[in-house]
Amino acid sequence: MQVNDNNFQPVIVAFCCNWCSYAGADLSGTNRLNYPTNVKIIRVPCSCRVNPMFILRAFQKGADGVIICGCHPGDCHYTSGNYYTRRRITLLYSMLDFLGIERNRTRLEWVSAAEGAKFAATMQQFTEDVRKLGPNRRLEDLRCRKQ
Amino acid sequence: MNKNLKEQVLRSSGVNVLKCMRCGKCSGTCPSYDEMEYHPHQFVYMVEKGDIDTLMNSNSVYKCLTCFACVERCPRGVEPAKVVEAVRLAAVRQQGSNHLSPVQIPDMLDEDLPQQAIVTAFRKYAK
Amino acid sequence: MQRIGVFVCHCGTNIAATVDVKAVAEALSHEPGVVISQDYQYMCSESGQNLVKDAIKEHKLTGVVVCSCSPRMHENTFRKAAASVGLNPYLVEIANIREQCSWIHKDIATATDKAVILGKAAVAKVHLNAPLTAGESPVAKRALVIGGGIAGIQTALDIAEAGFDVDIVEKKSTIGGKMAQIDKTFPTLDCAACILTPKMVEASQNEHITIHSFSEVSEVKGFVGNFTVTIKKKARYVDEVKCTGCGACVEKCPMKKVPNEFNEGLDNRHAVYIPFAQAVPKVATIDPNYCMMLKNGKCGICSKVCTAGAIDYKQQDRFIEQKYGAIIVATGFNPINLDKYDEFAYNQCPDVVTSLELERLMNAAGPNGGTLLRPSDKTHPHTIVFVQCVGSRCDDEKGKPYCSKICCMYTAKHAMLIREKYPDTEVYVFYIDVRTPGKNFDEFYRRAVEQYNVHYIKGMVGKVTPKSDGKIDVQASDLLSNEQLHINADMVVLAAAIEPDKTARPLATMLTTQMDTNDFFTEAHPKLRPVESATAGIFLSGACQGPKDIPETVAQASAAAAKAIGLLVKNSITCNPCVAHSDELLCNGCSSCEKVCPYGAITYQDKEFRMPDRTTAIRRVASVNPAVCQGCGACTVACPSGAMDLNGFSNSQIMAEVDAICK
Amino acid sequence: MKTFTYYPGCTLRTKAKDLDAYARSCAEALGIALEEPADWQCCGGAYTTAKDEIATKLSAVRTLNAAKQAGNPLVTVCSACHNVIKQTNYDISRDEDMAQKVNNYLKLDEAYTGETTVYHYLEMLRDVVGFDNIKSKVTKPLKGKKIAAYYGCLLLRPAKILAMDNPENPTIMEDFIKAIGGTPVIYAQRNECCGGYITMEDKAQAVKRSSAVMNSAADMGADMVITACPLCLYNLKKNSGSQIPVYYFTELLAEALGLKEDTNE
Repeated sequence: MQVNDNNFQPVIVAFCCNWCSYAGADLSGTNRLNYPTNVKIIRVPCSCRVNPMFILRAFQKGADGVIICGCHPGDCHYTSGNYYTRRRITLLYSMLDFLGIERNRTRLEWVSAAEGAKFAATMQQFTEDVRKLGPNRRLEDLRCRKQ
Repeated sequence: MNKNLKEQVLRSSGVNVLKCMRCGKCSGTCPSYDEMEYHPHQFVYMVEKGDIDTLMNSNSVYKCLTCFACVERCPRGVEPAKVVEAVRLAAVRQQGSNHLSPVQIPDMLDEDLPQQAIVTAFRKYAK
Repeated sequence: MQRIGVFVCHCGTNIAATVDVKAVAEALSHEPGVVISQDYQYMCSESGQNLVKDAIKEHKLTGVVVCSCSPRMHENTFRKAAASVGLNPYLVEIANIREQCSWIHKDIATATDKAVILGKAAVAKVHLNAPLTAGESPVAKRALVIGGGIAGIQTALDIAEAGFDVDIVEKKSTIGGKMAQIDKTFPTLDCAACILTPKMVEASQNEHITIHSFSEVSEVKGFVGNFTVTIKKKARYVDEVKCTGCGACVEKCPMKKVPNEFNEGLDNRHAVYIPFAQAVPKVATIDPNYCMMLKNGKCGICSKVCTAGAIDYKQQDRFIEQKYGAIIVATGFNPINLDKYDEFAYNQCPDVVTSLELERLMNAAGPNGGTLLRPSDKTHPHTIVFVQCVGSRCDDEKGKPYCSKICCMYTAKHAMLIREKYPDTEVYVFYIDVRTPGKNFDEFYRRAVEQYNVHYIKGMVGKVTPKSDGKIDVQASDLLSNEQLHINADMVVLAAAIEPDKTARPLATMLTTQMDTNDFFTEAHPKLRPVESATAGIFLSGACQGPKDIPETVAQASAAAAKAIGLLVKNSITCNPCVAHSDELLCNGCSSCEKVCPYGAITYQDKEFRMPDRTTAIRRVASVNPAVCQGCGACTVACPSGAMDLNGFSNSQIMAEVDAICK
Repeated sequence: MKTFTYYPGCTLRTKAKDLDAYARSCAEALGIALEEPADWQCCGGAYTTAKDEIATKLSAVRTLNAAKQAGNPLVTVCSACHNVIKQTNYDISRDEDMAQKVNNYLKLDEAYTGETTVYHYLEMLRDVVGFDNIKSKVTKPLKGKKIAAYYGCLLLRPAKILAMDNPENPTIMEDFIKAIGGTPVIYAQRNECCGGYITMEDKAQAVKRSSAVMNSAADMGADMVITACPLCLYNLKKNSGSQIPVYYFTELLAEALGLKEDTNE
């Protein structure tokens, strides 16, 4: 695959919890804080709704990076959801290592509803980091391969 | 307004003059206030306006003691002393604009004057 | 076959300026199942909604995608519109192309591409949406007000007025809060106690109001309409019922050297105390940190002099549990600690005081009986300097980034009162800006200048230094005359920034409500829902939401009460239908979901199943109580067999969105 | 015995020899080994805050790197050297651009990026030796002496970087005075500038500043003033016109520890 660093536009999926991070993303919009168009947000009620399966699915379908954003520890709208997320993603990191996907393509960040600036900065940084990693080696479901 | 000079001062000082809320606490705390024609808050404001030449040509740039009282007490983290330093450097870096020359030194010496004073004065007044 | 309608909003130019809305509508019209794709200037307006409604009827739509602003803004609007023409509201999805697209991007081409992808994701999701019906859950007809200052008192009175029971939880031994400490109120200069204490009495006598003073909220469970709260009634070592508030114990208590917090530490109280004469409840409290009986068992005088037999050295903290339909937070504010502002010598010089301390010094019930004397030598001050914005409007680690809002007005009040009472006193006010928006506020400030000749100086004090002769040197800049001043003052008054009470942060965690970076509670919408938190059933009253003066606090307190009453009058409320559900055929009874559920919404039951061979078998399966489930989805990920799924955010829906974005 | 790399600085070699001599003899008595790097250069006397000044920052980095190579923390006595070196160390550890430029100049075997811990002699006394420990070793306490500590500007500011004490209400020198048996005098101007190098440019201003400091100390009844900076000492003695004696803090420490005569021999 030809990699051109300057023109490579990574596909980035962001899962944002409804109460903090999605509101934080809205706030960065309200404040007109720019971040790259590469980031597309999927709203989930809580970061703990993000099944590691969704992340693998994204990598399978061509995502170059996946970022999960939730409330800060202790501030979860559902009291403890983000703690589950933290443990699950930590385990997922090892699995991604095992699969040969750079763990830097997955990130977990805490963004509160008040942190519009942090949201934009995080997305900018993450996009830049993924851009540096180059296109992801696409996971493929061999069952779907046409003979 | 001298745009290039302004940019140079901003870059060299690393200060964001737009953070100033014009409270004047820097000037309220400055020990050199009475010796200065332009006071710390005016340095910040005039750099924002781009009026750098006036400051460079004023003796005020040599009156700052770099005691950092304004930096410490500024409620907005503006660091006026760094602005003064950048303007002073812009002044002394001009050709032939050294404010202090080695030939003046012997007259200034007394038996107790520490070397430190001479070294520091050269740092501040000459390039 | 799905019949989906797509509606792309221009939002005036908010979206249309950076996203080619026509191109988005055109691109989405080719998506599978889409039968109509339109754009319109303001989709949320009545005519915009009619456009959606008519399309639903005309095209017999089975799903609707609105590409517009954040779903946090108008999801409900479009769901209601759909419901009004018979489409299940949960068949509507929003693609957020304003906050998360047009407002943050500049390039039209890439922003349009992104808007199309977001639209495609929403279309892919809506294909899998199922009609949902919301259940109902009962509302407990009782409200809890946390904090007993003027905000809490006003909210409680208003709710009680509507006929509902209200409990006030106050951490101090009396209600009244900061207002009880204040001498006079601006801009009318009427006495704070004269207008507050009748309200305190009214609250204590109202049959619907229960006051838990010297108490704290220690646990909150449940959800809107159905909160279960544990209140800790701290041991005050006095039986509240028996105590008559006669004060005999206070008079005889030998431990007299306890800093009096009601007077901001400017004088002392006894180890057993009633904070002030009009305290409600008027009940004594023993301070265990100073009481010699509690510390080493030597004394017991109060118990001997109490004719009511109310003293109880063995009293323990008690916990009571109560159900509430609504909770109103009214935790208030405090002035910030000035330890980081030693250039103003607050910690070095007793004659440098905060404005709240000055209130006590000038208060008739204060340490000097209302005569303004210097704390150091009890002499009359003849020159007083006020410093504004101490810790407010700061952009450093020491202070607060916001304007504390009340200081300009109370300083004008203080200056005026001093000049009125002591015309021989010179008063200087150093200000950065004088901010006096409010009814009769600027007129009030002008009176301080024009009628009372208070010296307002634009500039800031740089350094305050106590001198050996007891005077205080105030070094400051005068920006208008361009000079540095030295004022030889007798007293300096610092307008310290105000911050939310320290109990607010742990409380927000208990209530699962949001706070901003300054620990003020965040309202559900900054303009349109100012007294509700984003968590249903939790309302905000007073300065816990942001700096406020008394009139504003009272207005907000009543507004919060109105919102709470609106909830309490309902017999039941509609639940969120986006809850978890378990596929019993897939469930293997492992209990993983039960363990992660923060609400205890999942229970296991033995159920009889018909097997393919027509025999029956008993299997242990999970079931979700939809009235208790809050829809976080933790269980869906924990479930190893894929039996657990979440309505509205199902596995297949989210995967469809992922696919659409990654395509 | 704990070892520190010791940077005396230019003035301690010439006009402030006693500041240096007392510092060395006291350290020895307190169980601290001071190792002077083989060849050091003057720190420049003042830290240039400008981001586009690199050459003026190099000598401080050389000193810091010498300490890094020796594996020791770095200690200085002179307030000015301390201020320059600590600010340089702070900036090089945070400003990548500066670190890169400085290292491009110096071409060290291994890039220097702020690894060394920098102490002022007073900080070393407080945090490593301990004031209680000093108190126990004092043989000639300065009983009844009302001593005014003069911090000036260089020891405390910028507080975020020097991180030595509360810049508006410091206690380190007062605690030191208590440890050697004296009575500290708190006065307004103790953390305001003495005029510093302005004595070269505008004598009148230096006179005004240093008089303000000494008058403020006198107002609070000081018998003597102590400082850690040769230039402060010069201004306070020469320019203030005050009769109150000014000493280096190390001199009083040596006196209290009973080392003064030995040092002078």
